Amino acid sequence: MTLLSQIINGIQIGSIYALVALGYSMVYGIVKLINFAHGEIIMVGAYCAWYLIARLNMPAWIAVFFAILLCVILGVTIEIVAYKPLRNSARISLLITAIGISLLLQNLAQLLFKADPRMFANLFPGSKPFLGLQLTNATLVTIAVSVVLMAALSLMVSKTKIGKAMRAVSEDKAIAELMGINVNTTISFTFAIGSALAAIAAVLYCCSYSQIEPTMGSMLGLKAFVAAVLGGIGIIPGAVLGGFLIGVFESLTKGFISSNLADAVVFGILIVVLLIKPTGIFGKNRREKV
Amino acid sequence: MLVVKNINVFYGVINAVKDISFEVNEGEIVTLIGANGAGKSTILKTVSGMIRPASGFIEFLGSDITSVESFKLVKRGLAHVPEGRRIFLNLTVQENLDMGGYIQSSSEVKALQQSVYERFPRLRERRNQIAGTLSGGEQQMLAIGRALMGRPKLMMLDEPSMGLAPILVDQIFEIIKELNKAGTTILLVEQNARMALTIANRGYVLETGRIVLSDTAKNLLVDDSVKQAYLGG
Amino acid sequence: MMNIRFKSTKSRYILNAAAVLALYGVLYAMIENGILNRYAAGLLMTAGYNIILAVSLNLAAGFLGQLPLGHAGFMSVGAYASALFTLGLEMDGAVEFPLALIIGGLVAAVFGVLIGLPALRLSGDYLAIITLGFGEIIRVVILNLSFTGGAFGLQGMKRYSNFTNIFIFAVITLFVISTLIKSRHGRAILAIREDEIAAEASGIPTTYYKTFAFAVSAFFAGVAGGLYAHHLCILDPSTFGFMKSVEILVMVVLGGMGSLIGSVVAAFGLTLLPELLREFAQYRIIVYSLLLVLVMIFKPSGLFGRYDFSLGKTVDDLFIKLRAPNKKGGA
Amino acid sequence: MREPVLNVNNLGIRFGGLQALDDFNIHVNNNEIVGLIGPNGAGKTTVFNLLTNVYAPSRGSINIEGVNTMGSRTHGVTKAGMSRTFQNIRLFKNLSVIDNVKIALHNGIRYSFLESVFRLPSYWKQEKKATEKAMELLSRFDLDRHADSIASGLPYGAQRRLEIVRALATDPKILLLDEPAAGMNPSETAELMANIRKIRDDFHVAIILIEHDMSLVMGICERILVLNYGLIIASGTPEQIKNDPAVIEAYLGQQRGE
Amino acid sequence: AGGGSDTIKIGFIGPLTGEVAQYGVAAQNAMNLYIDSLNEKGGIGGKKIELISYDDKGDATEAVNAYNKLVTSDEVVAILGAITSTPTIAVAQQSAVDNVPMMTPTATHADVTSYGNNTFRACFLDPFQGSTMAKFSVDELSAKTAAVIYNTSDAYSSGLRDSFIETAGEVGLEIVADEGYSKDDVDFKAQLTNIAAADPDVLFVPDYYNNVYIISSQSKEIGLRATLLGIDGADGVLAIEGADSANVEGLYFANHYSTEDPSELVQGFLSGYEEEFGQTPSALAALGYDGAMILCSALEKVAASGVKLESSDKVFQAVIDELDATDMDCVTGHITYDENNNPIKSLAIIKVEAGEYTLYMKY
Ligand SMILES: Nc1ncnc2c1ncn2[C@@H]1O[C@H](COP(=O)(O)OP(=O)(O)OP(=O)(O)O)[C@@H](O)[C@H]1O
Ligand SMILES: Nc1ncnc2c1ncn2[C@@H]1O[C@H](COP(=O)(O)OP(=O)(O)OP(=O)(O)O)[C@@H](O)[C@H]1O
Ligand SMILES: [Mg+2]
Ligand SMILES: [Mg+2]
Repeated sequence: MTLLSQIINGIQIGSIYALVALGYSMVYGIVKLINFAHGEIIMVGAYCAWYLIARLNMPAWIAVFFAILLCVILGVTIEIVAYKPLRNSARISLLITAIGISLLLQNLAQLLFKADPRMFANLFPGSKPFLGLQLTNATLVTIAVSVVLMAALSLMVSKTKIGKAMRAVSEDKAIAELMGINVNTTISFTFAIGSALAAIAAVLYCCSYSQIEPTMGSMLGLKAFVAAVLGGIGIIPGAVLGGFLIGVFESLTKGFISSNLADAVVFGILIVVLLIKPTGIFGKNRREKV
Repeated sequence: MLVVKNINVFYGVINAVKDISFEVNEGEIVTLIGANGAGKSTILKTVSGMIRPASGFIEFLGSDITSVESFKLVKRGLAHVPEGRRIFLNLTVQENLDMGGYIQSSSEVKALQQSVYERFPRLRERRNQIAGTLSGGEQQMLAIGRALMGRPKLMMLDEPSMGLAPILVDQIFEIIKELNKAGTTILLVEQNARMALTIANRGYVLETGRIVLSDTAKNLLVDDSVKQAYLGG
Repeated sequence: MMNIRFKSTKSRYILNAAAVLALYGVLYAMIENGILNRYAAGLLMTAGYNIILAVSLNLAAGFLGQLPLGHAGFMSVGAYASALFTLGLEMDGAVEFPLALIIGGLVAAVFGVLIGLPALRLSGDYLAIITLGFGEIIRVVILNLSFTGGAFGLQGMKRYSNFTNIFIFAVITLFVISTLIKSRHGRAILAIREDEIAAEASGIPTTYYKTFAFAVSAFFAGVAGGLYAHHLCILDPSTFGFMKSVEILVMVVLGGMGSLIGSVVAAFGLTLLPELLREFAQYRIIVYSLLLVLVMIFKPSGLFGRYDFSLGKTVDDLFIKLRAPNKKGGA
Repeated sequence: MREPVLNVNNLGIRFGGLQALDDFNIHVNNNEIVGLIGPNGAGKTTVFNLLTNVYAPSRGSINIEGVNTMGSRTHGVTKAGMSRTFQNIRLFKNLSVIDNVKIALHNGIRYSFLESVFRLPSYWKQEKKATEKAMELLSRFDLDRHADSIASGLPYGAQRRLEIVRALATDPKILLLDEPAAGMNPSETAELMANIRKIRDDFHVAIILIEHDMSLVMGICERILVLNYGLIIASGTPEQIKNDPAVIEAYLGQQRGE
Repeated sequence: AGGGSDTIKIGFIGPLTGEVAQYGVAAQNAMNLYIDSLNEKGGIGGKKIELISYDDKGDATEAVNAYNKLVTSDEVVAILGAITSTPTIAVAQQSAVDNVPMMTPTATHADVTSYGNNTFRACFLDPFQGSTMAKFSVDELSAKTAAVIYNTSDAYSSGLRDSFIETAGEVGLEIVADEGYSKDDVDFKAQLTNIAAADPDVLFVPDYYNNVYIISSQSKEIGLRATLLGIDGADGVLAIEGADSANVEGLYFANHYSTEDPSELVQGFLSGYEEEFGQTPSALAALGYDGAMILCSALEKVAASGVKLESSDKVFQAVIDELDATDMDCVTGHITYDENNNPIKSLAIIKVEAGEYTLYMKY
């Protein structure tokens, strides 16, 4: 019984990781950037939804819509202003820029909203019985949303024209352009999707964990990124699988090994997996042809 | 069809292309020859918009394209097979060809793909192989095949015969001739200058970023200085 | 004509040694006279171990070309090892402290090898994630061990670190890493950064050198940790989290991956910058992060790129410049 | 007198469903230049990759002057006396030309970490030696004037030559050249041909040469092996190969065969 | 620096940015509130008080830098801070050498005041609250079994957990579960599921209000039966914007004072803070207020004795002597100092009932 309930606990947080990891994977897939600012976009989305619902008393769905809109605008603006000039530079410069943006957003939020945490009212209250346990509605919605989005995004990348463009751009931007692909639009589009995912993740995160604060995105982002790597970064189903796995590992470790060492055990598992399968679970091991 | 006027291209402070002008007329095969580092590839990259000239002017099909982005040029019918193959290493052969047909409708992509496979049966054999693991020559075939998928009006080829087996080199030049007959204008850069001049109408000779000679291919083939420097005596 | 050029390596060494001594002398005198008050002197010391951290990370990041995100982990291992050593022993400081630093360094180096050996099978972002993971594991384990004081950390270390010994170790670090780079071993490390397969084909045992570079990098991070532990005299495991690793990485990238002078300048600058911005209170991190982004956008390869400073060469160039107009005049 | 420096028996590898190389045997004598030709995708580069253990052979044996190098890592093979160039140039792009060469001298100079850090006399002596050796090698290939430029800025042909110099710097007994003339024009190729001969004579190395430029292959190889679909389909002198109908059919094409 | 001699300068060191900023900001707000009101009344000896605030991000190095700057460049007469324990200890070690009077409102670690006679604090020590809550659960709630869930990366939280468990052993309270979490965790269900399986009578949660709130809500979700016990950090749990007080209904926590205390001081502080910052103050704010009040009253006495308040060894010692002699009513109770410069004050147990803080009893 506790085993089952620990697994359910894990799936709950895991579904959030999965959703966030999807955003990481989309962006990483195309520009090979660990977008450290992704966590902060989630934070912005959360504050936006909270502000509209709690302060301006807007209906939830309108608030969610505006949160997505704001995050998309923010994500695309960041890409154009801060990342685009660095497209041909070393990837590490891009990484540092992302870290800078992340710090910037976090501290702007701290100025604007103060450091005090805010609570977000659950949009999906209640729970459903499941094998004798209770699964909260928020969890069910999060799982459903992450699985549906995973399927939709996978289809988009493999079947649509824009998906094709994304794959080409991720391989070689200059050559993609020679194929007639508008690289700038494609990258902006990817950031838009990544940011929309962040906003959705933000709202669902708040429904499950209610607390909003300026630093909420950093650890969440880091764990989700680890999840994306575990599944095979850049691979959409991998991100979701990785998210659920990290959540379940974490919960089982806390439940049955040691709650104090949980983070260490989770990272330990990650390391072991990567040593066995160096490109993550769904990653393809590709040796360079010489 | 293509008019290049007084372009200058810099890499940092290196002036790789100096005040170069040339033109390619509809239906022609024009070749650029010159030693290593003469600036041939740089010219092609400038025309296709991969790099921007510091000064000068480029016209394609009657309109100024000096600062038009490359992806728009593709739609106007310009194809560039860049130096060093530059195929999509992590995609399969088939996916690479798909990308080549990005601007085509999906029904046409199928037909074009079949014709590429007919030209290069080796590619059909390897169609589900990851392109990065192809042999050097197979990659070269793929690069050319990919460009054919775009059905260009003007095709610029940068050393298409590099790394190909002799039998395939002949085949590549045959293909170029065929394409040209079917209406595609060709701008060709080749180290194999003899072959290039044999199929070309006209040629330009480059030395350290400048055009030093331009004439019909026939005349260039018998030009002493060209023979001496580029045709192996 | 008098030979003023610093062509011979020997004269360059003498010149460098003189410059280092002079710098030390001036700073020391300023501290002693109170021209630099304790606040300024404290900042200089903080800058000192940040320089050690940045320069040592540059070996693994800039020269070996990996992306380690767990440098703070090595620092913490060194800090705890040396602090436990001095806390456990009653010895004369002049003996105890250098010994403690070396032990801190060695323990960190052992961790470097332990982490390096398996991790180096991976590359790129996967290696980055693994080093990040190891850094976090080290932190969590320290938090849960009893002899490290858990969340309370360690305190009561003697305040052994001072301007002089931090300066000495910073110079040693710079000296060792810059001489290492200009040797066959350093070239092997650079070759791995450029192309691993070609390096192997040129006869370089790449696994050995990767591990070696990681170990040296970790060693100096450990030494910096030891200096830190005996400067603040309190160790708190949460200091050595992921953000600290990022902070060091930022110094390296901002200075220029593969430029030692860049690391020195950036470590110094980024130690001072938040202090200069102190008056801005809550705005200072905002200013800091904005500057970071702007520098990256306008100077993506870092302030110094891969430029390596050579005093001898600079002086030569200066003489050449000074002489040039004379020559013109003479002609 | 001539004696075999390299004995390779029964080498083979599969990539998934593809037998890229099968039952490959080659014996190379001292100072010999052997050509390896064949259609694209025949498995030539794969031979080099197996010999230098960039790919681990599924079976076979490799022996350099009596030393078995099956299973040793690439740097071990290099130490044992076999070095190579790459079909897609792999220079240390951001390093200076001379450093590219000095890296390959790694095993030729011996001083320890401490000797280098403390700059002991052995460091100075051996570094000087290394620099001289590198400059000497570079000047043979007309690269000495580029010694301090960054490798990636060199024109293509110069980069190919630098790869050869780098391979030579490891002091090999057998040199593997993978399409050294690719991207060179005929006069440059002619120059290269002279150079390869000189290398053989001055450095006393055996050379295995992969090349699609028949003027080069036929011009300098004493013996040629022809691969097709991973199998040796012919071997012999250039004259024999030129007239071998199977080779003409698969590789040379009618015009040249005639 | 500068500023002339027309103001009395006090330095504040605390986290104003970073992960623990909310604690530093709360304390700083309250200090400003007190100092502003004092300045309105004419300041000390006719001079206004200037609070020079520096951010330490919760980091020891930053705190020491800030301290050095305050002492050497700004030439303050005393230090208020730091807020969290590690930076405070790092500063205390240095300030002991300088003998600069230092008042930390909130650093609970036992060693904070052990480096010199110059360091004082306004808060309880770690062991006190932990052991009181253990006794309280046996004496008042008749608990037989207890569980603990604490923040392993926080010295404050783990210190309280240690003392709770130690005293539990002495008073016959069986610890049936002992779970940890790390600072950025938001999901405590795994630990709570384990705790629920052990079914304790009480669950001790030594952490700040935001985590107390989340743990309390999640334990309700899990269906945990135990009564939740908090410490002074839990004060503020009802002030979280958007919080549903039903989630913390029935929580008991230790605090320095009760908001129901009718005294003018307490009510004045509460209304003043709410008016200024639009929020009910947390315990951290109350302690910040008291820290400022205790220090300023010491300064007043020194000024009254005719000594000019400027940065000098003599003034420092005079202020320290006055701090030693503190005997006054503060928001968080009546405060005097023992020989180790720790406050002797009483403890109130607050219960959340019908969405309000109610004074349950005093210890
Ligand atoms: N990315 C670059 N950065 C700096 N210099 C460059 C770059 N690309 C080319 N060059 C330089 O510009 C000049 C012209 O190069 P380009 O590649 O156009 O020559 P090319 O005629 O195509 O030669 P090749 O036959 O070797 O392909 C050369 O001197 C080359 O070194
Ligand atoms: N890592 C790999 N995975 C799968 N197939 C491979 C791999 N490496 C090589 N191949 C296949 O093995 C065959 C031989 O390749 P190889 O590179 O040896 O050819 P080659 O003879 O050098 O050809 P070229 O003259 O074109 O360079 C090719 O068909 C290639 O696609
Ligand atoms: Mg070219
Ligand atoms: Mg090949």
